[in-house]
Amino acid sequence: MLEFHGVSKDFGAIRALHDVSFSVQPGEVVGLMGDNGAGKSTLVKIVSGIYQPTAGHLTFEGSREHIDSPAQARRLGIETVYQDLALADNLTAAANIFLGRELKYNVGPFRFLRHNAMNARAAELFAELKSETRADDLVRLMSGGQRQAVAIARTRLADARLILMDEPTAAISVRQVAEVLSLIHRLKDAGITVILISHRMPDVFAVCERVIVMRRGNKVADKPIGETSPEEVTALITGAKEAA
Amino acid sequence: MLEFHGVSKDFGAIRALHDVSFSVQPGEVVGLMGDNGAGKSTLVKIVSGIYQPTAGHLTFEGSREHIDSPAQARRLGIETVYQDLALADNLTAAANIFLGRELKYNVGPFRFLRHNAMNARAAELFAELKSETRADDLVRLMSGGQRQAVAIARTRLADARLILMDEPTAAISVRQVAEVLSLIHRLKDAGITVILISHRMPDVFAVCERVIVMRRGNKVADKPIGETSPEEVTALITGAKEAA
Amino acid sequence: MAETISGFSNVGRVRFWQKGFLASQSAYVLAALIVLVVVMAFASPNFLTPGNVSNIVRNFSFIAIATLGVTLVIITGGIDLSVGSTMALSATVTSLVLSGLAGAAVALFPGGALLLAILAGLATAAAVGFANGFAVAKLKLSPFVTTLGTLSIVRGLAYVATYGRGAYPTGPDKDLFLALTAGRLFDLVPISFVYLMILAMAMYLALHHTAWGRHVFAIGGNEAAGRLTGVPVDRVKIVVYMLCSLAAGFNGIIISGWLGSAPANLATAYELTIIAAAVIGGANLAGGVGGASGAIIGCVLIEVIRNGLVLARVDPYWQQTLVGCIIVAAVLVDRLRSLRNG
Amino acid sequence: MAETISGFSNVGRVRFWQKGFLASQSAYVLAALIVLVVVMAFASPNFLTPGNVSNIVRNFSFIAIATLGVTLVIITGGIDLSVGSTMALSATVTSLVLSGLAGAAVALFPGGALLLAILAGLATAAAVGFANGFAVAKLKLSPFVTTLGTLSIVRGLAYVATYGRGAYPTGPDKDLFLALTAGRLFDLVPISFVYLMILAMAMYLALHHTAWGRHVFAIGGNEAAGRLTGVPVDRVKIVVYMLCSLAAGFNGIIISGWLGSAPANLATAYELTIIAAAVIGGANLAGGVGGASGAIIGCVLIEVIRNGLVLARVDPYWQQTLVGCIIVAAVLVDRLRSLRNG
Amino acid sequence: QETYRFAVVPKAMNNPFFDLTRDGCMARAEELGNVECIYLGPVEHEAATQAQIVEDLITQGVDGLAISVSDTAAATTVINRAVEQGIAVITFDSDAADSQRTAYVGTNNKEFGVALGELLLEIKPEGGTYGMISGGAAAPNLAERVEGVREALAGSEWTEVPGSPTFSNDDIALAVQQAADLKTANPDLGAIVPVGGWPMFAPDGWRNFVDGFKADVDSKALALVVADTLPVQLELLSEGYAHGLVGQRPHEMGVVAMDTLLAIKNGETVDEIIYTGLDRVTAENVDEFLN
Ligand SMILES: Nc1ncnc2c1ncn2[C@@H]1O[C@H](COP(=O)(O)OP(=O)(O)OP(=O)(O)O)[C@@H](O)[C@H]1O
Ligand SMILES: Nc1ncnc2c1ncn2[C@@H]1O[C@H](COP(=O)(O)OP(=O)(O)OP(=O)(O)O)[C@@H](O)[C@H]1O
Ligand SMILES: [Mg+2]
Ligand SMILES: [Mg+2]
Repeated sequence: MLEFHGVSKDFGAIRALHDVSFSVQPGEVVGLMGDNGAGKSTLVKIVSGIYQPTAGHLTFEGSREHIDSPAQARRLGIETVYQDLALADNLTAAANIFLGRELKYNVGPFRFLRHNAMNARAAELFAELKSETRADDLVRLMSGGQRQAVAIARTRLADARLILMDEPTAAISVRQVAEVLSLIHRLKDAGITVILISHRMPDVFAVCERVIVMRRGNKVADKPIGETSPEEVTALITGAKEAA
Repeated sequence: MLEFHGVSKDFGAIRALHDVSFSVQPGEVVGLMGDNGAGKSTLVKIVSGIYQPTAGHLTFEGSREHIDSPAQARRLGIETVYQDLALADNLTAAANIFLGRELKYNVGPFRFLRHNAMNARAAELFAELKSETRADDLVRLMSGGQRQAVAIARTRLADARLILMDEPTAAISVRQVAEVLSLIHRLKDAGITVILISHRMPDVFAVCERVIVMRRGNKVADKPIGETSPEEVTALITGAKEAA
Repeated sequence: MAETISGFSNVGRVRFWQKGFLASQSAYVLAALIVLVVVMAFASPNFLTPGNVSNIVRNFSFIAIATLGVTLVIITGGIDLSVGSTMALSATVTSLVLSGLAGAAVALFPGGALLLAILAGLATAAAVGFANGFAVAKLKLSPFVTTLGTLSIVRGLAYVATYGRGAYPTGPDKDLFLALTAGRLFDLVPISFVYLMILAMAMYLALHHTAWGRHVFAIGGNEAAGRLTGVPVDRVKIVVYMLCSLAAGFNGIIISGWLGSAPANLATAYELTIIAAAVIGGANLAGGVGGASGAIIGCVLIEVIRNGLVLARVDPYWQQTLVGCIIVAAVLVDRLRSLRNG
Repeated sequence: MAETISGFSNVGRVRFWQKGFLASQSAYVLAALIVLVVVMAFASPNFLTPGNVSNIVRNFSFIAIATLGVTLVIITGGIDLSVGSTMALSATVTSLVLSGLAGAAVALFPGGALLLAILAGLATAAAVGFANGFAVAKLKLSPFVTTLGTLSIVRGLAYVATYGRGAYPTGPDKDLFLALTAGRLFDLVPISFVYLMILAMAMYLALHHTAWGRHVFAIGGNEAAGRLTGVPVDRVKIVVYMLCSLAAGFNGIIISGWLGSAPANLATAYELTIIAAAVIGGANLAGGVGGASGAIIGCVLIEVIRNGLVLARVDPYWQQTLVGCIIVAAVLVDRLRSLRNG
Repeated sequence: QETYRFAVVPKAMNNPFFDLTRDGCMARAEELGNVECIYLGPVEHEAATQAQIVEDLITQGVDGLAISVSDTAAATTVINRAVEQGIAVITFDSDAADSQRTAYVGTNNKEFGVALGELLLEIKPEGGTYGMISGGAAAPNLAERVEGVREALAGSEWTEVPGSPTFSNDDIALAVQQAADLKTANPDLGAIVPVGGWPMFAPDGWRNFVDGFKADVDSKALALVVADTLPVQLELLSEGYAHGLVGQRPHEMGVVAMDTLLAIKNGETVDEIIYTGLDRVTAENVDEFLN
């Protein structure tokens, strides 16, 4: 459903992506791994419309798309958990989760917010993720893991066809990691495609069907999970093994 | 060398720490674990002088200390890797590493920066950490893992007696995780005390001698690593087991 | 901890002074204001006379409507320096149109000319706001420089439009115009105060009970995050700048009605006072924080200081110095809050 | 990619236009400035005459020194609205002391009275700066409100000091005073320009080659991070505000020397022009970005616009409008940079 | 004998011109004994602020008001309100003729302008091009002066350059810069006529500017005819840095304002228009004025 055709991205002298091509099938869970600075987040940001490729193009569900803004990506059904979380610190967790898709009721021509309904739904989502996060706390006052839980909870509301998760489990605690992985399983069962970026080898091997490895902007491997091993992937990431 | 005596910390209605007492011996590596929002970072920030305890006090190297600012903590020889990294985005990696302890040379009464020396030393530190981070890049343009590498590299320059690391390996890639763990080993060998906060069970069990588990602001366990197991710690974190 | 809520054993009940209005900067500045009023009442017997109170109410309504608008802009993390000029240009246009239609037969019904004149004035303001908003949102120019530019452009246009002379409202609808701007409701409440209250209420509802208000706060808190999560950032910003200019324009029209004149230098340098009022009332220039009640409290405070010093017959050369001191003192009060809430 | 450096295979060589000055806003504004100069030179044959060029140089030096100071404050993420008032108060104090010492025998050596007078003026400025810095750094007040307060306080003091009249420098050292402020080096270069160049150079060195400068940038980039990593944030901020006030005070003294008068309304409303110059030159009000060369370029641009429009004999009523348009256009040029650098 | 509190409201307190009015009013109040002079106005020239201050003074219960009108129509509204409250109101320096004020004390600004023009014709009858410098673009009295100058010079050999008048916003540094700009833009400029004293309030700035063309000025190739006769200006004139000055009498305005208000309060009738007259100063008679 998503295909990269020779995509490159330069930032001044830095070549963050170099001629990357791959494709993802509907309902697939693909792991994206690579060293720090390998270009994983840049790749995600190209799909979600933040960056434009310097060269190459991508197709989504068969048609060549020019994703020129995050709003456009959302319209296509692409939802993203960003590595830097993208939260408005001065709002509550519930407000962040519902940002851009608030629940409202009508009073004549006006549409007012359903505060209670949103808080209740947000609290439900956190309970589902087994996260110790309070829906009506300001995000500014939250711990690192609570912030990440807010970012993950957002995706639960979206009606997405492709979900990109950029290190969603970096800051969260053991028990929520398991919840996130089971969430990914459920998404897959619902036919939603997931691209998971993570530095945690066990997580990737637990949920992904295929793993793509990046090194210094190049794709160095693209293998079904069954045909590779953590050791091989580590070697690919560090550059000990050149390609596979 | 560091002792907590009944320390509590309230933020308005939130009790982030509740009557926490423990002590850390010189040269010890202690792991601090707990669910998201358990109060780990709050504890770190009390030691490093950002927050003042609401109740209780702490002693450092035997004497009761009132650590009322980060500068004071540094004077005592306490160095911290913060979870939110505390980097100045508009400066280069090298400038951040040397912030507050710049290398200078004298020209008459003036003291000018040794740009090249600082860049070279920073590049060395990144090489040591096996990190793909360029010393003269702006931190603003860096990937999440590169930023974390910068924060970790800072501690290498300090002449610290106690190093607090708040999730230092959250965003970094497999191979640097190994480097950070070996760094902690080296610190220990040099007689430096380390408190490591992490959600990665294997890491904690690999380097720590003792593990303290927090749950909703309370200390629920404090055990030598040999007397516990990942399963027990997980149970303590999630609250499945009440105390140990 | 006995009193916990919502299943989190480490969360107590929030005390009443730790939440809502009482925990806000506005509340502390309001306290400072009350102290000031008491002091002034002792310093000058004329201060609390009905006549003077009604003067104060009218005077602060004059800048308070514009302050509401500027507060919106400040919440998004922007700034609008062009409000003073916009007040002048809107007032000028309204007066010119009103006078121009005096002879013509366009006015289909009584008050028709006035309606057209006010619409023309507001349309001008909206155009200025659109220009500001477009430059800031779409061209991504710095709001400070952009609106400093429009400050100059718009003031220049007010001079050009009247060849420096300014305009004054005339024509058959003039009395209606005066009644609608300088009049008093039930012979007591200045009508500008009524407008202010209605607009403040609308702003409160919009900010706290609509999705649009959420978006305004989100943009101020983290614009990038807003953009990434589907908030129509550019549209919201443009609307905010337009509302700000409209408020300023409306305010300018009211002042010109009260003055019976729209001089081209009307409201010169008001922008700093207006922004100060917003900031004193708790709006944060870094974005993400602010509200209608704070804006009004800030305006009242500034007007009480000004009026009080005149009534207390302080040497005029010292007045300026004292105004500055009291402004700083008022924000200093807010530090108490931070100390108390840790 | 053949040309990689430092062992990173994904990093090419940085093109010359992608780094340093050429990649900065200042460079693009400089380009806009050059275009403007060429246009003006065609529009008015008198624009590039030596007399006019030297006028322009002198005029922008008058605000440029204060702009250097304000740029420092802006880099730390603050703002200083009190510069215009500080210019007036310093000039007033200097003139008063100079006149006061005219009769007295304190002057131990020739120029002694002048030295004392200038020191008194600068000490006044330093005191204002210290008050600003203390309020912002230690009391954590908003720089906007604090300096708006001092704007009013300091201006009030200038009025009080002279009872509204302003002061004139007189006394035996007056000629020396004039030579040191309004003179020309080698009968050609206005001496104020020489001061400007020396100060700009010092500022460049301090910002980019000392630890102090690093700290100034770090505070602007992330104040909390600076505090956590041992930067003496409060001290640096206080020094920055003091330097800003000192620069403004020095600037005020120079202007008053050139004018031969220190009116109490000297430099009224200059603060907005000065801040605009700093911002046009690339300083970012959000903090962390700015520099000496940009500040100067911003001042030159504003002065060239002003002077050019007069020389081009534009209708004075339109001039204000055009100034605004050109300011906006100048910052618009900077968008080109963002487009090119992606 | 009853005591009265009279307020003098200038257009802007930051203008040295009004300081003289204040001094006159204070001095006269002291002489009279039963009158107190309150001097209060907006710091900067702005009509709405002035109106608010007048309202405050009405509330304060002053007995009389002398206002230098910032904007005619705006002042008319407040003046009428004050008169309704039974307060004696006059205007000074700048008038609002349609209001219910009892009298105007001050200069006839049109005449003032005409006098400037006539003085220029006297000094340099052969004509040329001239440029004017004004203060705020919105000040009606300055606009009248500009008109007066134009009227006096209409039909003569003098022509106005484009871009005149420049508006200095009462900023004296800017006024000097504009004088220099006018001369640069029009190298063959024959005269500069500031309709207020601004550029000469910066004595050394003005000297500096004139020194660049000292020969032209000495030969009257560049004539300098300036409004106002403050002491600095007289000194500059005696040093040859100007050819003619036309001055108002701000100090006298303060004195007469007090007298007029007192007369009204005492029930006497006063003239509606009281001109305080103009002083024409040239090199010949400057010494009289300097003393
Ligand atoms: N806006 C930008 N401007 C310049 N360089 C950038 C920019 N964004 C990213 N880079 C650079 O591009 C490279 C790839 O960054 P990216 O964020 O994609 O890495 P990543 O694979 O996500 O790393 P991590 O695992 O640390 O998150 C890095 O060298 C980074 O410094
Ligand atoms: N400044 C603050 N004001 C109010 N509440 C705060 C503040 N800082 C932290 N908290 C709250 O205190 C609790 C503990 O936070 P803390 O950051 O110590 O958690 P943590 O154990 O580090 O979690 P994580 O594993 O997610 O980093 C959380 O509920 C958080 O919301
Ligand atoms: Mg990344
Ligand atoms: Mg934490």
